[in-house]
Amino acid sequence: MRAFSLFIFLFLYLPVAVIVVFSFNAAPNMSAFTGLSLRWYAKAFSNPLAIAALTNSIVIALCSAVVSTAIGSAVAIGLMGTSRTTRIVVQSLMMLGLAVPGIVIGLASLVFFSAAFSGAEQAVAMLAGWEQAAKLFSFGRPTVIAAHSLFCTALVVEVISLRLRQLNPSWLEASNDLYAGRGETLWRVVVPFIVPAMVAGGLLSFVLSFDEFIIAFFVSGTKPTLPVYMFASVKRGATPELNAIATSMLTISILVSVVAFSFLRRGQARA
Amino acid sequence: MLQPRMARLLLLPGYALLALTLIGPLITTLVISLGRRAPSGGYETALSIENFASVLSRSTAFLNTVQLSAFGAAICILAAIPVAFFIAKHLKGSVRYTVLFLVVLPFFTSFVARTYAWYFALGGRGLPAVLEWIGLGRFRFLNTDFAVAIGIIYAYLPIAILMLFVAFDRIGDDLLEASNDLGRGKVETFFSVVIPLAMPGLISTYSLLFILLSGEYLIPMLLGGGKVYFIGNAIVDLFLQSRNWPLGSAVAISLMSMMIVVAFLSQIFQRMANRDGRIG
Amino acid sequence: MNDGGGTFRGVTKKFGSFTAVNDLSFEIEAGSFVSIVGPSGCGKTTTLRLIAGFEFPTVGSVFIGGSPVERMEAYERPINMVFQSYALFPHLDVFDNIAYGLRSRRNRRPAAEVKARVNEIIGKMQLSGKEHNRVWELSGGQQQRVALARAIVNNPKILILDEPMAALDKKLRRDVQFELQSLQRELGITFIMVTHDQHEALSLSDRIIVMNRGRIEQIGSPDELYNRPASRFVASFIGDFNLLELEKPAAGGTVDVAGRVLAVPQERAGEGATIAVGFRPDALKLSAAAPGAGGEAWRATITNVIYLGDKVEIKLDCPSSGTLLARADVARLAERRFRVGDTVHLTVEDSDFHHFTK
Amino acid sequence: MNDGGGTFRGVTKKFGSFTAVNDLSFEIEAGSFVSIVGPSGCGKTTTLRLIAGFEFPTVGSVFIGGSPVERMEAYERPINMVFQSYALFPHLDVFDNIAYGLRSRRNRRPAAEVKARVNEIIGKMQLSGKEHNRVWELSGGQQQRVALARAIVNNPKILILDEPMAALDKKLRRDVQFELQSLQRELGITFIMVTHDQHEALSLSDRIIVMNRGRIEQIGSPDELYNRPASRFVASFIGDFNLLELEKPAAGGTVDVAGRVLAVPQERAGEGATIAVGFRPDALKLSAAAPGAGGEAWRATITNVIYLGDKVEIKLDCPSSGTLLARADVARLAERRFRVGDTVHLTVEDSDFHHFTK
Amino acid sequence: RPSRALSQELSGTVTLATWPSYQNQANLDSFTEKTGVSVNMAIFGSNEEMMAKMQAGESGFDIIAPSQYAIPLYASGQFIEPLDLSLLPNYDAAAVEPRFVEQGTFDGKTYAVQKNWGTSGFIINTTMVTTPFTSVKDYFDGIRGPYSGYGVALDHPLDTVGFALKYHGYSFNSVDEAELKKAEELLLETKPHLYAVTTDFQPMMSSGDASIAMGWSFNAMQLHRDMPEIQYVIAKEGGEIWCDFYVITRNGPNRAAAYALVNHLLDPANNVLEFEAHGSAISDTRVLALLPPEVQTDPILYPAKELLDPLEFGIAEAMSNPLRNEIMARFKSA
Ligand SMILES: Nc1ncnc2c1ncn2[C@@H]1O[C@H](COP(=O)(O)OP(=O)(O)OP(=O)(O)O)[C@@H](O)[C@H]1O
Ligand SMILES: Nc1ncnc2c1ncn2[C@@H]1O[C@H](COP(=O)(O)OP(=O)(O)OP(=O)(O)O)[C@@H](O)[C@H]1O
Ligand SMILES: [Mg+2]
Ligand SMILES: [Mg+2]
Repeated sequence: MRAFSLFIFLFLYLPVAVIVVFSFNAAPNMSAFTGLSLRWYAKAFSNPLAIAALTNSIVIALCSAVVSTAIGSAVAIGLMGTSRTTRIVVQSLMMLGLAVPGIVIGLASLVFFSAAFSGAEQAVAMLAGWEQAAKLFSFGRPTVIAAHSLFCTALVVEVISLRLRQLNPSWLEASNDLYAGRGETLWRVVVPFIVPAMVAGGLLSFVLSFDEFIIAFFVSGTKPTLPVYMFASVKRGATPELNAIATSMLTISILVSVVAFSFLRRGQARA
Repeated sequence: MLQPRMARLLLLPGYALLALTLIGPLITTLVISLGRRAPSGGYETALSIENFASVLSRSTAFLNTVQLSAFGAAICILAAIPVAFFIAKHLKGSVRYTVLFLVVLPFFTSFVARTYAWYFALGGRGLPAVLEWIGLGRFRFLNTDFAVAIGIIYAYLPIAILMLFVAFDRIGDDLLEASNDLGRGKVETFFSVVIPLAMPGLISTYSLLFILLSGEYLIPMLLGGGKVYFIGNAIVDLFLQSRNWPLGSAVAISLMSMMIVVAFLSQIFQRMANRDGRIG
Repeated sequence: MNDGGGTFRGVTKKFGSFTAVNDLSFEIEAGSFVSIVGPSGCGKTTTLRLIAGFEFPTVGSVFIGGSPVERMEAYERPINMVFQSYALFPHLDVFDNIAYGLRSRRNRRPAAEVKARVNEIIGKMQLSGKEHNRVWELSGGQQQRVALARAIVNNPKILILDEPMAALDKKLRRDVQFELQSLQRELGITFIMVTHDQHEALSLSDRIIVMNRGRIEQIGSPDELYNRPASRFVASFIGDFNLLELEKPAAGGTVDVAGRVLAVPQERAGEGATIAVGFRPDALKLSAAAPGAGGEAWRATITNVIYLGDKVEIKLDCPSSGTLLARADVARLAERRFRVGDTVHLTVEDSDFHHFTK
Repeated sequence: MNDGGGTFRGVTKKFGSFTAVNDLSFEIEAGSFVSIVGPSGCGKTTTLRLIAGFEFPTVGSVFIGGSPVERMEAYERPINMVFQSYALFPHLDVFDNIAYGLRSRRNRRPAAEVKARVNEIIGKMQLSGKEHNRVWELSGGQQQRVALARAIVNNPKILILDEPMAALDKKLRRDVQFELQSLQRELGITFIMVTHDQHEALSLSDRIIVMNRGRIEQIGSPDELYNRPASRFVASFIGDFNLLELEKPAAGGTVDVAGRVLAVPQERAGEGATIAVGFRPDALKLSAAAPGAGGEAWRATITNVIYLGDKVEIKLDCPSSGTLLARADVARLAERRFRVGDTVHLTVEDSDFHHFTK
Repeated sequence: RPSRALSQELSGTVTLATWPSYQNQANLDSFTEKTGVSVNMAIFGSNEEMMAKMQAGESGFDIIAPSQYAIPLYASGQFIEPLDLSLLPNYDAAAVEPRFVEQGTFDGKTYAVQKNWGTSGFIINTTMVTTPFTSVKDYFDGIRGPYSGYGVALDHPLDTVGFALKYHGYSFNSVDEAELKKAEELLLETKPHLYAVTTDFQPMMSSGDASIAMGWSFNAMQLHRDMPEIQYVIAKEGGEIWCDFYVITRNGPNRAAAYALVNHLLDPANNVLEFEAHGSAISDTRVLALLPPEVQTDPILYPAKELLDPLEFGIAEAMSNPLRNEIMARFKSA
């Protein structure tokens, strides 16, 4: 079993090794490893498109993480106090949000949002008495963040609900007993208790959003995210430059994951 | 515990998010699926269920998807079982969580890049070259079911390991020791105690994997090279290549219906397994 | 003293159609130490929660210090509780746990006062040096003291304790029991404690409330409960007891117990038919020979001899009265060792018999 | 009888650098009932697991029925275990749980035999009618019996029990203790039991092993442990004990205890310096007046009086010896009620003093 | 309206939707320096994807770089407008081959200015393909014959279905049902022998996993540069000639800057830099004059006229024809 596990680990890390090794390859393509070089990093980081895409992805992932952590925490806490039916409905919808194929959500969001935008623009124009509807909304980071927040929130709700299941109801009563009302109890007991899960969920959201391709492809408007950029590049013939970008992404993801997991574990130690 | 009024307030942003990013787009999909392809592609309003009838034209892709997903999910689980069991039952303390972390680490790195790395690893200059060099002969892996299966297993193995870890972790060491104590060795114990008790977890893992796999399109696209075609690819092509959105939406809705059925069946099976294997 | 008395008037609490507490009426004197005991599920915790304000009566009223508290939420009552699992806040350190109540919006104290009071109680509870430890780093006994400190720092009128020692091991429990008793004397606060451990209840309380199936069986001092149990239930629940159900309930002046005729004591007369009698294991005397004058005798076979340090427990099988338990000091039996299988004669003084009408 | 003896020879078990069990050597006689007691973490469970084969010694050897078992896995040893948590298989019903061992590949019995043996034991354990219940539907006591049945149906040479009654409530535990004792007598199997409850150990065992920090403090019969504790640790661990550490260890024939001179008993001489003496709480007599001839006296103040049904415990503060505990029958004190704050004179017979060299 | 837009000062951002590795950053930088308008690029993998996104409601692009066959669809779908050529002084229709100019014209109006052009043909590894290879027939027969398992078809309905039509001697752009039927038969017959259906075939060719691929001239250029044994064949029966354009969208947020940028990129000096970036043929004679002579004679970039003559431009009807798309889908799922 130990040997098999080791084999599985090799399997899991093989492609990662390929990416990392070839990102330092001197050769112009991936047909052979001809020597160490940082040229692809230099090329990647002097490519304004790649840099813009990377920045875009980081900003989107950060915002998705914050938004979904905030909403997810509120939902997870709220679910503690609702009827069984509401809980089941909300949880199923969240699950659906995780399971629906990205291509469907992506295209449908684009169609839905653009219809909603023009509807809203026309409404504003009518109210303001303008002759022609002005362009008020457009696709871009906010739309990607909204769309990513769906599956990120679903994830956060899961993580935080798991944590809340460890919440001892008598802490809430103890707080009441010590003269804190319900709102105060929420703020002084429940929220601090779920902080580790919030951090972990937020960081996981960051990573997932950072990696997401197809939804971002549709709703990112004129500014591609890094996966969108990478995928388009792959389709027109890959260059080793992509390995350099991927290795950089990997490094970012590892750093973020390490932080996420250390928080998760700290949370577990406490509970 | 929590006042219903406050609970409702806290749920509001969640409802808004669901309405905006899930319900709205899903209704849009439904509306599109009832429409008609515009002459130059895209969508025109109409009210017909013709597209759902045309879904049948993608039945090969459906069949392919179901087969490879069912197979891929099974392989994932089979590969994940020893690893998850090893982590859950043979590792202790912080090593355990470190190893678990290492399992999921690749999962949190770029999906496109990892899958593309397999493209190179399985391509002529990768693994086949190594095998040829060893003298095992000339192999070609890329663009086969095998390559797609590898990609799928690779991508979903961490999830499977994670979920099965949770399922195995819940089985107390005392039950395994009790079985040893009653004269059953490790293998016999595994099949007579661990598997029955982990059954609900195995079922839910399998169905989740199946659902996620059947929505997959990137892996077949990159590693299947158009030779392995999933329903997800059919949907992507319908939206992005033929630009026949109504049919794409109809296919997507059919796919989601299948997923819902699978999820539902999984619930039923889990409940049945649960009745036998409830812990405590 | 303070006005920390408590009164229940006809309190019934239902959960759905299940009656957890049934028509409870009692008074708790301010400044006293009251224990509630009873089998699992009899409604002890529910009773405490009715006092603390976590539950509200379905019928009846609860009064604290003379005033009804129907409209008061838990956070408005001058009562604090020590929870069974302590319910310490894991995200706060010892100091902040104790200061929690003094920092609540409703009851906020100036920072300087909080500091002074918390530090004072930390000193009193021998927690000095642990102020900034996380609560999960403390031992069970220390956690228990934090829970106690967190409650009493607020100067409640009533302190409620739900099985405060259930999680402690035997030695530690012994120490904490003594501490608790001293504390209650010192503060003069009303203590209401639920416990599973009859030893604990007997040793700490001024009064004990014995509950069964949501009702009160008896309220009394430890001495009263042990020596004058009002019912068979109380007799068996508090300490060990050999109970002999009568085949025919006797309303007259005497009862016939397996051939032995006992006079019903004066004070029991008129309470109704005697349906059972019994005696404590220590009232049962064993002798190898049939006794002389001054006591009727039963014969029994010894089925078990259990050595308990300073005591010996002997389990007997008596054809006329079933299984009986005898207990004696080792010292007193030293001259003669009883062995499993021996047949012995049993003696119980008339005055050691208890008579029950319920 | 059977060959179900067990022997430890210099067994040490380390987990990493931590020594859980340190140089343990002892013999367990076939057919006897042995208990292992000791504070939490002292290595009791580890010792059991070494016998059962879930752990292997770092140093030393374990013998079962005379043969070394180094190379035997748990599933090969003729030993069965009753787990603290029972470890019943939740996916099997009562019958299948009990039949589990008889159906193992290694030990397979014909279906008819399995049926007969399981049914027989189900009858014996009073589980009839529950054969096809799921184990979680059973009460705690019933689950305990299933766990027991599942082990003994295999006719083990040794039955190991790890705190088998920890999850039972007081009344039920009392019943199960009696059952266990009878069963052991009937089957003649060696029982090795770990328990937290000294009352339980004293009442059931032929011999008790007292462990502390991975080592054996004393092995002996309940009587020996109570009356001739080999160390201060054993004295305090088994029953209550008033321990007086000597300021100057005395090697000579007498020791001076707070001004009182005691002769060191014959049998202790030569064992080394006496470093502490002490006595059981029941050896301490209280009197209001200074005693006459026949005993030296200390004065003490009563700090606590605890009423325990038939017993009274009195906590005393004695200037010369610190806090002391006295215990007496209520009956014996009936004429005179001691009260907190009273000053009393203490008497202990010379012969009630224990002398310790370790 | 255009003139009003032009009278405004240039500012803000202009967004260009294009293909990967298709623009020279230096030109964009110099544009930004000159005008203060920053340039944003959105990268797409195919014309179809770009169009799908526009059709779904994306309206943030100022300039797009579609191929000729998409232009009528954009124009009829009101996504683009005829260009105001007065705002593009650097555009000289006379300098461009008329057949390319024509492709940017719809309903007689100029909607698009030519960027670069290329051909679709076959890329072969001559060390593996030893038989003479000159035709579409060689491609399909070779794959169904000696090179079974080593052929790649493009994941691109226009070319793949087009070449299958060519095999039978029909028009590359045919939408005739009977003709398409035969093309489909050929494709379905070929599918089991194919190694892949993809646009990302370069690694397969360079690793030797594939030996014959349907592909575009710029792919061939890149492969040939790295591995001289890889060669490009324009089938003698014909095939596709294509041309990419700059088009300014109707609802783009920054039209003034869009005109300025296109004009900037068409400056012959700048256009030379563009060539260095994308490596596809340019037909603007002013630019050709500035390129080194060996470029102009490169057989992959500028094939002989007799090879070019039979080539057809892909047309919009072919791209959006439901049956052709459906055939492609059946071909892929087979
Ligand atoms: N919130 C509730 N809903 C339904 N039933 C309840 C609830 N709380 C308590 N009960 C029931 O009321 C009865 C009394 O419960 P309570 O907790 O007061 O018992 P207890 O005497 O404290 O028992 P224990 O000694 O086991 O703690 C139990 O049968 C319990 O199941
Ligand atoms: N697998 C292990 N790895 C590391 N340390 C262990 C392991 N098992 C036991 N220990 C340590 O060995 C010591 C003895 O443990 P053991 O379980 O034998 O104690 P015990 O006497 O049974 O205690 P308790 O009464 O609390 O059950 C403890 O300090 C424990 O932490
Ligand atoms: Mg309770
Ligand atoms: Mg233990």
